[in-house]
Amino acid sequence: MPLFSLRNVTFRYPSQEGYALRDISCEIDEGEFVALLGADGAGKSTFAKLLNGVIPHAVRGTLTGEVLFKGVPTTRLQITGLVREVGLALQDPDVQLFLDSIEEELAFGPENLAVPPAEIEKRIARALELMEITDIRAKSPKALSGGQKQRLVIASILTMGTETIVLDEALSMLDQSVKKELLDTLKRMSLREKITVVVASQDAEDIYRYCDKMILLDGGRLAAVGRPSEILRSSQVLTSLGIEPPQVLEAIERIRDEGPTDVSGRLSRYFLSQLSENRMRGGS
Amino acid sequence: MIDVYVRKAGPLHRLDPRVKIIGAVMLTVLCFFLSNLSYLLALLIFMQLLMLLTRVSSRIYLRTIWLAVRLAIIFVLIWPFFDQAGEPMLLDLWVYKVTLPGFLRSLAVAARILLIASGWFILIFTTSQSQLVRGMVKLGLRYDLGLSISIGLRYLPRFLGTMDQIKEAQMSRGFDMRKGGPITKAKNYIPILIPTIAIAMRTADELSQVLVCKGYGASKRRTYLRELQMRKTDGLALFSIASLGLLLILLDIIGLVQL
Amino acid sequence: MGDGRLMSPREIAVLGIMIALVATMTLILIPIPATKGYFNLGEAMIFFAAFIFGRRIAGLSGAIGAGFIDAIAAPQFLPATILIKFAEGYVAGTIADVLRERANEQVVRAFAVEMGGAIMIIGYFIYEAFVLPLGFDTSAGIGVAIIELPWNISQAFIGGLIAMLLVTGIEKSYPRIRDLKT
Amino acid sequence: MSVSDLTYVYEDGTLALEDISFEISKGERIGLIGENGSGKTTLCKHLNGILRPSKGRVLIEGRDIAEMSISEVVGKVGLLFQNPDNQLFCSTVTEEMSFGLRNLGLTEDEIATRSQRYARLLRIDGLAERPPLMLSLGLRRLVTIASVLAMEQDIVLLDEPTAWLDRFQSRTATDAIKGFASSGRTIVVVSHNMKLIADLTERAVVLSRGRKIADGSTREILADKELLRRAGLSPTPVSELASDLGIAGHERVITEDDLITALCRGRDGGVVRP
Repeated sequence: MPLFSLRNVTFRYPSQEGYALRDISCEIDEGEFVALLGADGAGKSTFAKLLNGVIPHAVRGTLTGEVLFKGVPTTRLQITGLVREVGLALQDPDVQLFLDSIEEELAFGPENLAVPPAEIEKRIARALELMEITDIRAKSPKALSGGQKQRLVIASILTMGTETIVLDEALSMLDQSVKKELLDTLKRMSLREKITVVVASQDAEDIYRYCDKMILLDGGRLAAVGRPSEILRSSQVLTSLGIEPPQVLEAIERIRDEGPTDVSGRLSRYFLSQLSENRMRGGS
Repeated sequence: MIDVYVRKAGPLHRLDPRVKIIGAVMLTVLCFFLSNLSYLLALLIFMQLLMLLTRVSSRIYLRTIWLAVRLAIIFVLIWPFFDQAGEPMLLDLWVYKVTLPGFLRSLAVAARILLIASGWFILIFTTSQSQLVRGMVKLGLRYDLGLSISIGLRYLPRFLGTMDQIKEAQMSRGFDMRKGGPITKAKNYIPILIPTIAIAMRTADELSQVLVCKGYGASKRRTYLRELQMRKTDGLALFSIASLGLLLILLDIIGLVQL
Repeated sequence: MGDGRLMSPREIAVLGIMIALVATMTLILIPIPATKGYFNLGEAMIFFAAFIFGRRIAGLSGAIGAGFIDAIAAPQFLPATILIKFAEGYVAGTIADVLRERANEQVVRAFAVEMGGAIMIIGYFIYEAFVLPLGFDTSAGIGVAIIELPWNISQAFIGGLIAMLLVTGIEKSYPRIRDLKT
Repeated sequence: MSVSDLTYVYEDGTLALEDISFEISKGERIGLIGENGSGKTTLCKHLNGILRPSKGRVLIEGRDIAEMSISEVVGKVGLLFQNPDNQLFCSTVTEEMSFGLRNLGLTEDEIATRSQRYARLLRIDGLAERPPLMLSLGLRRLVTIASVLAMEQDIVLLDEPTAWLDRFQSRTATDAIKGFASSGRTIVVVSHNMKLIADLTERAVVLSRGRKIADGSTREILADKELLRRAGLSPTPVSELASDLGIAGHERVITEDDLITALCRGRDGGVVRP
């Protein structure tokens, strides 16, 4: 059984004209690393919030169709139960860090769930280790860099015991090298603990090397779903939707048209070998 | 100027926040009961000695307490217009008559104002914001109110930052808000306030979703990773504060020391 | 509240943010050159909360937001501020809630400002005149209170005016604020 | 414009910028690069007079910026801030675009024609009556770019102009910026996106921890991987590809065009180690 399956999901916000999502059907399996791609306003955020039940439980709007989590419609599950399993990180870490110390931040979720203190302690240690930030525990949240803040946000979700992490544009404002390091960490975590990761993004640069599946949205509709090797056969699929393709892919296509064919063939093979599904060494 | 917590280790810093909160509240109540100048002055001196233990720099202390000092001075200066009872007369300027008993009474009110102020400052200087909220919740404040206080305190400096950035952005598009009289100046704030509030409201929306995601309200009784713990010294401090208060009230009722 | 149920996440978030806004605006001092005095915009935010979110949020954010600033700057007013600002917001909010459908919105808001403002002005007057000099001849306190009176009156008046301008402005530039009302 | 020995210390004592000197000639397109927290934004605020240096000077056409009034500085230098939300103040897009123009003292007719022209250029002309804060992040960003460019100052500082933009929007924005610069105006682009810097600028100034560590042609700087690494920056993806594959002349590959030239120059210059 897939972890999530969306069946003809349509959603609209009360104060906005038009549909945020229209007739979406797709599936996400356990342990998958998913890139959720789409242009500005394509519905990525709405999609992300549907997965952990914030929509429709805490955000007003009209939902038709159903989102099944482990086979059960999210509308029939308690939101407080869903958030234990599916965590959501938003774009701005500052909104998500609102307590005085890093420890309070990490403990807030499990405290709400009435987890015993000794168990919270264990979960904090595990989350900091998975996010590779064991050294920041004693710092002040204000002293953290942008990348560390995002890691702390994710760690503070992991302490709730979640097995799925959904990142809603949470990487877009990070420096490129910081973003890559964070993706590395997420990939290692996903492989090691079989944690499902969904990353929403406006561009496919970087993320294309990490994901096992790409979900492409266009104006609230599902444009395509597939493995990176299928979607990235041509950069056109992405560019026509307003999604920035990997620069390397664009270069290869131009060489295919303008340059020597044997070179472009070898470049394409190299490009494909960089994809997660073809990388046996995994992660690093 | 918002974060006045003194980041140093001192004996008062280590005290349980509950003890300090109870102390500040008791002192305030006590001040309104006491009207004996000697007690008020003695207490004021005692509080200034305690203030030394907060390790606050004298520059910051004077700056923070300045408003209270100002109010105290106003009381002393205005007093002789109204309270002119008693002998001897120290100064007689038509309607402005300073008598010794009247002057001492005005000093008592001034001391009371400064006392209340120093009591709360000791609490604020030696207790971090999260400890303060923790203490209040432990003393019976509803957890959800405590949480919104924490959130409020965290966002206060951020909104000040937002307003600065909006001011800078307006300046860079040629808007000079420093021009004009007080009414214009107040009106000049509106184009800054509206985006600040709008951004704050969007933050509130996101924040409510974050709270849902973090399982707020999932369980009727939540647990705490760190519980506040009363130690022996805390108990002792609480006992001393309570006995001192009682003693002063008793003395005041018996009227042992007259002034 | 009062029935032991926790506030909803939306209420907590709105209250927390309003506390921060009241405190922020209380720190904004606009100088009045003629008198060398200042007035702040804290009142404006309490009334704003009353118009948009109603009495509970207005009362609590007023008491806590302004109370916090008093605690770090002028604790001699703290006990008064907590009670007065709560009553001010609660009353203004109640009037705005109850009369909303029955009369012109601007008139209702003006009335709410007048009543809330009156509580604030009278409250601080009583505190300065009678509570601070408790146990003494109170006429001296009245003298001090009278000196402070014009400040408080202009603060309430300008605060109310700005709040009314703000509500119209925000509803235009951020209509989604409606979704936050509880 | 020239900056000499600029040092800036925050109120809390942290050193934000230290001894920075460089000159900007008329019509130059300069990239200001460095990782988050390297001082790029703080430097920008000095170039437009919002911050006053603790030491050193910023001169515009020989005059010290500290001695100029806000309206004088704004007449010459424009600044696009990084965060779109803290620079949207009005209740409609049209008003937003007119805000700066009005402060420049233009007539209503000029304001209307100019804001329409730039709205069309940035493809936001359909949003005229919408409240800016209700738009999506990318559109909000385009509104702020249009509002700043419409003021048509001689020098425009753009802090991460394409952040939050999708491919369509980002193309629109870069085209508008290129067109703007081609009319002889000076632009300073601040970014940590090397692809954008390579596309928009000819000269780059590298900041790291508040210090200027390099200043030279964009091509040379982006080709110096060691320098980029020290500054906490990533080379462009094609540049990485070229060096991963050991393509002959990979040191010079920065853009897609470079890669193609390198590959096509000689058949033996092709892929050595796939």
